[in-house]
Amino acid sequence: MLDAIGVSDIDQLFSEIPAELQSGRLTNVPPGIPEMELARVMTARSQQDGRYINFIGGGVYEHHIPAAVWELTTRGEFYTAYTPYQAEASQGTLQLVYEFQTMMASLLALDISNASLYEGASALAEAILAAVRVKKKARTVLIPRAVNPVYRKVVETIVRNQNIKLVEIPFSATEGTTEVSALRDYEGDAVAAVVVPQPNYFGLLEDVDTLTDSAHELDALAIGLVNPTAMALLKPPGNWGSDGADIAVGEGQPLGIPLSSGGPYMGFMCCKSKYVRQIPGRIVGRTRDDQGNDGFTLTLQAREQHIRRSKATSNICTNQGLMVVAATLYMSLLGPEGLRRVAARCHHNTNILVEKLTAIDGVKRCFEHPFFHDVVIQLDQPVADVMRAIEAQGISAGIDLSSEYPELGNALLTCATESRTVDEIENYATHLERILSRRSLDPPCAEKVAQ
Amino acid sequence: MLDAIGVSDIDQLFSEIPAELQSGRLTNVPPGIPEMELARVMTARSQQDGRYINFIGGGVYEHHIPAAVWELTTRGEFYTAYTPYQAEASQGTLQLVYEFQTMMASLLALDISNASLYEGASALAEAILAAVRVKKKARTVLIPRAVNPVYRKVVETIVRNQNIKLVEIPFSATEGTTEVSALRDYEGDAVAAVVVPQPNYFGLLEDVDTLTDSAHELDALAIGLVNPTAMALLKPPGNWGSDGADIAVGEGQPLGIPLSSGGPYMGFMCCKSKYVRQIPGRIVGRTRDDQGNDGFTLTLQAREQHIRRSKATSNICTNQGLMVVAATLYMSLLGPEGLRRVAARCHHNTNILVEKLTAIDGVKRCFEHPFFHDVVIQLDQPVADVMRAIEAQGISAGIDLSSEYPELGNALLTCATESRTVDEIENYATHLERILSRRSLDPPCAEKVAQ
Amino acid sequence: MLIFEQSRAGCTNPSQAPDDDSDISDIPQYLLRDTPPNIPSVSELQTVRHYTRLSQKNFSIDTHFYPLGSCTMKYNPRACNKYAMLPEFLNRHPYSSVQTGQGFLACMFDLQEILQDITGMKAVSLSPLAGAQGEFTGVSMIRAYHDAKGDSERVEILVPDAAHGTNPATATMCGYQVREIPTLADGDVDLDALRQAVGPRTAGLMLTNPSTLGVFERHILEVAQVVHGAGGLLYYDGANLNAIMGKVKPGDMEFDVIHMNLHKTFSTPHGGGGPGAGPVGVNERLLPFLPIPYVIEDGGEYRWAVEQDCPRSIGRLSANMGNAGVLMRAYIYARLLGREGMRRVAEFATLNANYMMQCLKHNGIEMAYPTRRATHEFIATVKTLKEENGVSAMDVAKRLLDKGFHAPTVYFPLLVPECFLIEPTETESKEELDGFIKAFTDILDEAREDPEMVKNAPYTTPVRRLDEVRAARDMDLAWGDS
Amino acid sequence: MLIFEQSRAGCTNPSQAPDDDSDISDIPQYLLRDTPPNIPSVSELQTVRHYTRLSQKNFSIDTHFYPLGSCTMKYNPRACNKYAMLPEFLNRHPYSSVQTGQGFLACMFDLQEILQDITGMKAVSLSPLAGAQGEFTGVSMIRAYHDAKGDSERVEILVPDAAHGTNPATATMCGYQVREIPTLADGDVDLDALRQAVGPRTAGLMLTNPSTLGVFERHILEVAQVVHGAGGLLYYDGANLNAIMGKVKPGDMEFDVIHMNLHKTFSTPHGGGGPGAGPVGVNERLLPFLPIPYVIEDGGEYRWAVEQDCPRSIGRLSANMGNAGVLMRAYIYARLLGREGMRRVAEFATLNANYMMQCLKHNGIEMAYPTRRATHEFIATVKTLKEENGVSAMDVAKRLLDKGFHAPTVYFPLLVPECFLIEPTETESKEELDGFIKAFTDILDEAREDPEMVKNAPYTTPVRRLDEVRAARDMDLAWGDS
Ligand SMILES: Cc1ncc(COP(=O)(O)O)c(C=O)c1O
Ligand SMILES: Cc1ncc(COP(=O)(O)O)c(C=O)c1O
Repeated sequence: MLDAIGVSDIDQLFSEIPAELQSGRLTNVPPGIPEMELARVMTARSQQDGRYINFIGGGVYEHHIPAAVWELTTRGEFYTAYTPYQAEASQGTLQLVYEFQTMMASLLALDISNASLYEGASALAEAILAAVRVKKKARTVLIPRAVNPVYRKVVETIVRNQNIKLVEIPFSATEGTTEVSALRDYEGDAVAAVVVPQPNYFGLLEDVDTLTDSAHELDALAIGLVNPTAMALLKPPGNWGSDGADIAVGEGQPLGIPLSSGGPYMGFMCCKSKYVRQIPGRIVGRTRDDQGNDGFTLTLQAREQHIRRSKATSNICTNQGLMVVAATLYMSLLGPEGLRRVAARCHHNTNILVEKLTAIDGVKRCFEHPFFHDVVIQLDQPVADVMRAIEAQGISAGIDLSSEYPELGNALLTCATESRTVDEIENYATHLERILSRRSLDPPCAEKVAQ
Repeated sequence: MLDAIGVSDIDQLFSEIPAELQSGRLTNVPPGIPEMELARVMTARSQQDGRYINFIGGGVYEHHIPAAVWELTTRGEFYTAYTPYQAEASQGTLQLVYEFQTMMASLLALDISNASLYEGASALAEAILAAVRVKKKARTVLIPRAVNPVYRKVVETIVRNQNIKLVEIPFSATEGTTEVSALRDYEGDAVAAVVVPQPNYFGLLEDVDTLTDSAHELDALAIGLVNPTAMALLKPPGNWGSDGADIAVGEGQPLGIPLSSGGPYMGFMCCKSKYVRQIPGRIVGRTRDDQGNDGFTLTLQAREQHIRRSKATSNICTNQGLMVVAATLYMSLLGPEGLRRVAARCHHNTNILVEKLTAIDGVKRCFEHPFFHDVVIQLDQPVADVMRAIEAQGISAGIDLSSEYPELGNALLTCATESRTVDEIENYATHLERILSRRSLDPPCAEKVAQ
Repeated sequence: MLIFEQSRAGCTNPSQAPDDDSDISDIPQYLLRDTPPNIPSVSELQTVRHYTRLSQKNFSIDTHFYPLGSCTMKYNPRACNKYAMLPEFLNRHPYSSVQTGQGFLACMFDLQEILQDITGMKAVSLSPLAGAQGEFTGVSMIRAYHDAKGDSERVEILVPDAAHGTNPATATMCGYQVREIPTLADGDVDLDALRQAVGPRTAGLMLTNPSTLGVFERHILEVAQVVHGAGGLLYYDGANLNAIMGKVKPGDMEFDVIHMNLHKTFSTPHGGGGPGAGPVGVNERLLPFLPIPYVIEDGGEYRWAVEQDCPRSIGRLSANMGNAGVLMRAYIYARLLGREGMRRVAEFATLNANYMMQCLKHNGIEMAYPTRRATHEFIATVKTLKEENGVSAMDVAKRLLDKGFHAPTVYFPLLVPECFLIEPTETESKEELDGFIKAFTDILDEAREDPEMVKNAPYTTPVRRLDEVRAARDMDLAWGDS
Repeated sequence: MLIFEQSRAGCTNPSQAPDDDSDISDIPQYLLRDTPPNIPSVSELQTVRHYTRLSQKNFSIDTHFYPLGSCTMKYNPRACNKYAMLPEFLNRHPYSSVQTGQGFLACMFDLQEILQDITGMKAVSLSPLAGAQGEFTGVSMIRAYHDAKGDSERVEILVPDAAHGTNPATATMCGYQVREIPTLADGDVDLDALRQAVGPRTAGLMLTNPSTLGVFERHILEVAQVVHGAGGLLYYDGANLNAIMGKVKPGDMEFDVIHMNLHKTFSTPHGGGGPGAGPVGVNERLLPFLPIPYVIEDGGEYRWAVEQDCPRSIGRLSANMGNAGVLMRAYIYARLLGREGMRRVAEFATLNANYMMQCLKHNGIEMAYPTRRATHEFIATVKTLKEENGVSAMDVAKRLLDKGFHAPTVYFPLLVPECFLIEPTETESKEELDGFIKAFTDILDEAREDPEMVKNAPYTTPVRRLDEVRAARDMDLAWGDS
């Protein structure tokens, strides 16, 4: 090959690189190892991490994933294809995405779905940017404090530089749901969008109808932020209030995607047809080939960076395609009824969890309000210490809310999906009871010293 | 559908079954469980079994298996196809088997390979039956005592009813290899075949050239019984002696097939062309389609049960096809050089193991003779007790030979494949040393009582 | 293109090969190999691409309706694969102690119990590696039984003419002579002929029920009586168990010994030819002869029953204990379906077969046993087409491939000319069945209008009609030898 | 057929659905959904078959040569998938304590170190989820840097006209104006134009090197000097890092911030569109602004650096910590290849590209930069063909599909008319490259002889040439809405 090129060694191929730069020798990259040794390293590390019985939710859930999902998702033809730029050579991915779009749009009762964004929080940011594009002049966006605090931070990072004002809407101290009345304070302001979570971060069910109508009264778009599993049971954004939410987004992880320490997941985004040109991300359409047969292709690319460059709706290019494969397989394997039962079982199990935990002295629910499958529990002791003690029993108890929501005291966000058994729930309660009572009788050393 | 059939319920479809038989109600089959619960059951059972550092060989070896092997082998198109009866719709499997046949025949330096038999021991039995068919009148078969004792039992079970005389050939008490001179006792007998193992069960290298030539002098076929990994290094059966072995068989498990508590594995069988009509099992041939293009099909089916029925070479029908897929992928991923290095590393590691173990007081090699990757170690205490103590340290020490070969005393068959690290080998030695010295100072209670 | 044609000498995959620094100098030179084998030297990508592309040339259950009669090509749940391949299961050495395998052995023990219940037999051994080895095991037990009684006159095994080829082949392997029993026009065994055939030479009868003709042997109890009356034993070929699980138990039909094809009834994958698993079940009579090893519970621990436990056992069939990974998949399948699921399998398999049979009959296709109920399968024949238009069952089969359906089993059983043994299985949807019915019907129309077209099928497969005669004549069985 | 067209209301998979006995009566009726969503009700087999068959309609690395320029479509080692998906890794919740993830975090920490070494940067954060998010992160840091200095005049990001679309789109998302810098005929940046463009409004320059034109920017040090001299920062788009790993470090080229596309250089699979991972590296200057979380070692334990640790960080890009599973695959890849392997990647990627370029040139195909060395990719153009025969780059691309090759990137970069950006990657064999060279050359012959034939390609794909205009006009974006 060197001969064909007309050089005598490979180094000559790099001759255009200034000599003073050619010293890229790697020193910190370890030497290569064969797969056998790699297997040993990775197995050891995975075993170091072990397995915990998981009661953590907060937007990411341990659901059962049918074996077929990943056995098919990792087929080379899905796994190692690129974005379907050559439609005729990518009908597999394209038809699948079209089917995904159909399922998601229907699950959310909206007209249109895109082919995924990175994940839930950045999807929310993108929805806000889309709303601002729709509303042009209006640059205020109302976000409930009852939205996942990390989501609010991500939105801040992403929209910060675009002259958008993010306003926090408080939640009711007693109900834990967004203060609908607070929206009225922004009448007359140029509000581009109101974010409406369902359920909210505390698992509580918002009055989505009123919030959506109120948003529209402000002449703002209503952006639904939803858990897709919940949508199998709850009223979908497209049906909220009299006109429905305009855009809805969320984290797609619950649809067949493993926890995996945080990713890859996928964000979904649906909207009313009239906003289709404002949303970011790939979209697949059905069309015909020159013989009149149905086929699928990427479409409406004039929104995207590779065509519109600095005028694009977003800079997104690579999305989370393979997660869309997994989610589509997951939904197809469960069907509408299976999905509904999963949602119902999650809620059922969390109700059992609430019952067992609140039967313990010093444990109560923070809010007595209808909820779905996440719940805030209040302890009579600092959450972090209790969680550490429970973790020693192989149980991940939930999320400590005390630094993000100091107003809630020793608050713990927890949940029990369909993956948890009643035995596991009881085991959690037993340990919690023991830990709380032991600690209140006999606080650990550090606290003794402090006393 | 019932309407189309013209019945009103499914039970009517069973109306031809005598009523008194229709009480097949299941009582001991547990109720069905969803996959989620199944996952829990199976995960718990797998964790109960745990993971042991494995120094057991004896014909089945823990080799590294490239990830690609099983990610491809379990592709639906391989995994869920039937035996390729419709050749035009099975070219994937057929071409793969043709490639497998080529690789195996070449690895063994014989002309022809079949498409697999069940596993090593029954493959040996089938080879013996084939030899008897070739030799017609001759019905004596000589099998060295140095052949895996389980193989000898299986052969006995399978050929027992066909009026074949199996004769055991002893091994040299000092060398551990088959007594070539013992073959001479059968001159004049109607010997159909001599089995020539390489390496033998003790890992020792036989004088295959002389054994093969001796077999031919008896006018018997020489049947090689070989470890396929070893074949990457050692002289292959087709090259043994002046004419080469006539048939060679063995256990294909080392070629990319997981240990899996004993199966599924696969037996391989190769032979000289002239015996092709006597061997059992599927064979794939290359041919042409009616446009003149190359294609592949099952061939020489006139040997098989579905054509020849009671006159077939064997009753085998279903074979171990998927394992052939795995083995073909394995060989292709490693290549001849990779295979050779694996074999060399196994031997190298076992040499280290021998060195470390025999450095311990009371431990020595049974036979000082060239070997390959299995070795017999003699202890100064009963093997079973020592193995139990080592197992408590997470180590599987090997195979206790004392009941099958009482003449060898406290003999342990052990090996270290390329999967074992030097650390693991040293750890084994350290535990063995500790256990042997503790036990010789202070035998466990049972022994005390006995004293 | 063959993988060998992509090979480039000297190309090694560093990720897959250990370093080349091993010392093997202690092995004498004359025992070493002197030329490397003809195994390809290709990159990992070349291997992956080559075999991925090859795989796409297969029809399979995951891609096509595959109604091969007698083969029970149904959906192989992916869960069975995933959970049978948990790392701890894969990494356990067969010769490691039973204490390291209590989880695995529990599955095997449970599976034995499940199979006992389904078959109505007294005990089960999981060790046979496929149906044919199960047959060998069963007939060996029959022989051991007669031998134990000193009854050495019994040298014949009776086999219906409709039987699968493995039945007579097995009898031969067990040292028996084979005597064929004819079938009546209605598909049942000719009882009179059977009565004539039995006697002091009769070791036993091998029977498949539902039979390979796709009908249930209605006189099974008489058959049993005749054979038992003559001192013979009754062997059940369980290949068609799918049709009767949870409905009828072979034990109740008075069979003495049975094998099951777990790769059929229990949906373990066929893998392009195997592996399978052919456990055997026995009644009290044959219990002592059961092959080892099988799992027993002993003081709260599972262990293998071995020679010492079973001195009269016929022995071992393989170096290990059976196709463990296949058995695990079957166990998982059984747990997923459970007792109601098993029954539903039989019901829907039978429903689908009867539906197809009626629809095809309605479309004018000839049935071998038109007055009988189909079991889980049934036989259609195109012998009239063959006579009138010269288009054979093989031609129709090939044309089916073009329509996106794998062909049913053809030319088996041997006694029905130009036949198709069609087994839809319970996991196929009505839409799929309707598609096949239409395709089959259309092909018969095509065959009458344009027989040549059908005779030259297939057209859309990776290769066109293959020359099988050439394959057998020219014998190109390995690359490079021609 | 769509999966919806196979749906049959009421069909549930008992294996996948929990029992229907959950109590949800505490949820008020008015909050519940009243009609089920349009998700198909099909059997598990139908799902498996449908999507297995769909998958076969894709070209992919595992099945085809796929020389998409700028995309680095190379072999994705199966080991990366297998070991990233070990059950313990998959089952760990992102919000569980770091004590439950020390094994995982060790991998992430090591990966950060590896990427630092390869890029020559001071620190790395793994959190961006793709290249474009990496760009967003980098430019946000540039802005944070200027803001921290109170330098609010800097409102412009400079971008070469050859830049990838994400570069200008990113600048806009960060609130910057975009100013394009022209490219010279030899493929290098127009230095004079750059000197003219920089000034107090310059926040920074985004540059890809090797550039998207398939050449190495020879005056990179002058470019850096000019931009830095004007007070701007230098952003490195690492999409093309594959060409220089172990040869040149972006840090040595004086870049202040860089993103990497691990789904290109580190061979994590593209998955039909994603996911990717776009870690960023920074030098000392931008260190305080690095996005959180990233992994730090703290008293012998790995943990996430969060807000409290990094008060000036630009913040978080996603709810969790990055595409962890992708990062694991990249880490495994890096460990398999190691330092020598990385260098070999760059060398063989460059060798393959130069070989293809020379062969195609030799066959008369026009190159955009014929006098330059190719890097890991190069640009060919068919503008003459277009002028003379009316056959466009798109037509040639479609015809390549018929020959079994995925087309290279077409019509990018925008400044070369009728262009192909061809990136073979290091994992392809010479045979594959030769096959492509021949196919491409043959197509140009075909195009001259029978332009219509090429203009109507492809012929062998599951569908023929698709009507993209209709797709955008009729907007059929979900089934059932038309
Ligand atoms: C009726 C019948 N009996 C026996 C067998 C043999 O089973 P196996 O192929 O598992 O050896 C088969 C399978 O083809 C069969 O259909
Ligand atoms: C030069 C260049 N920059 C940036 C990107 C964007 O990367 P990503 O697709 O990962 O967002 C790409 C990928 O297409 C690219 O080729």
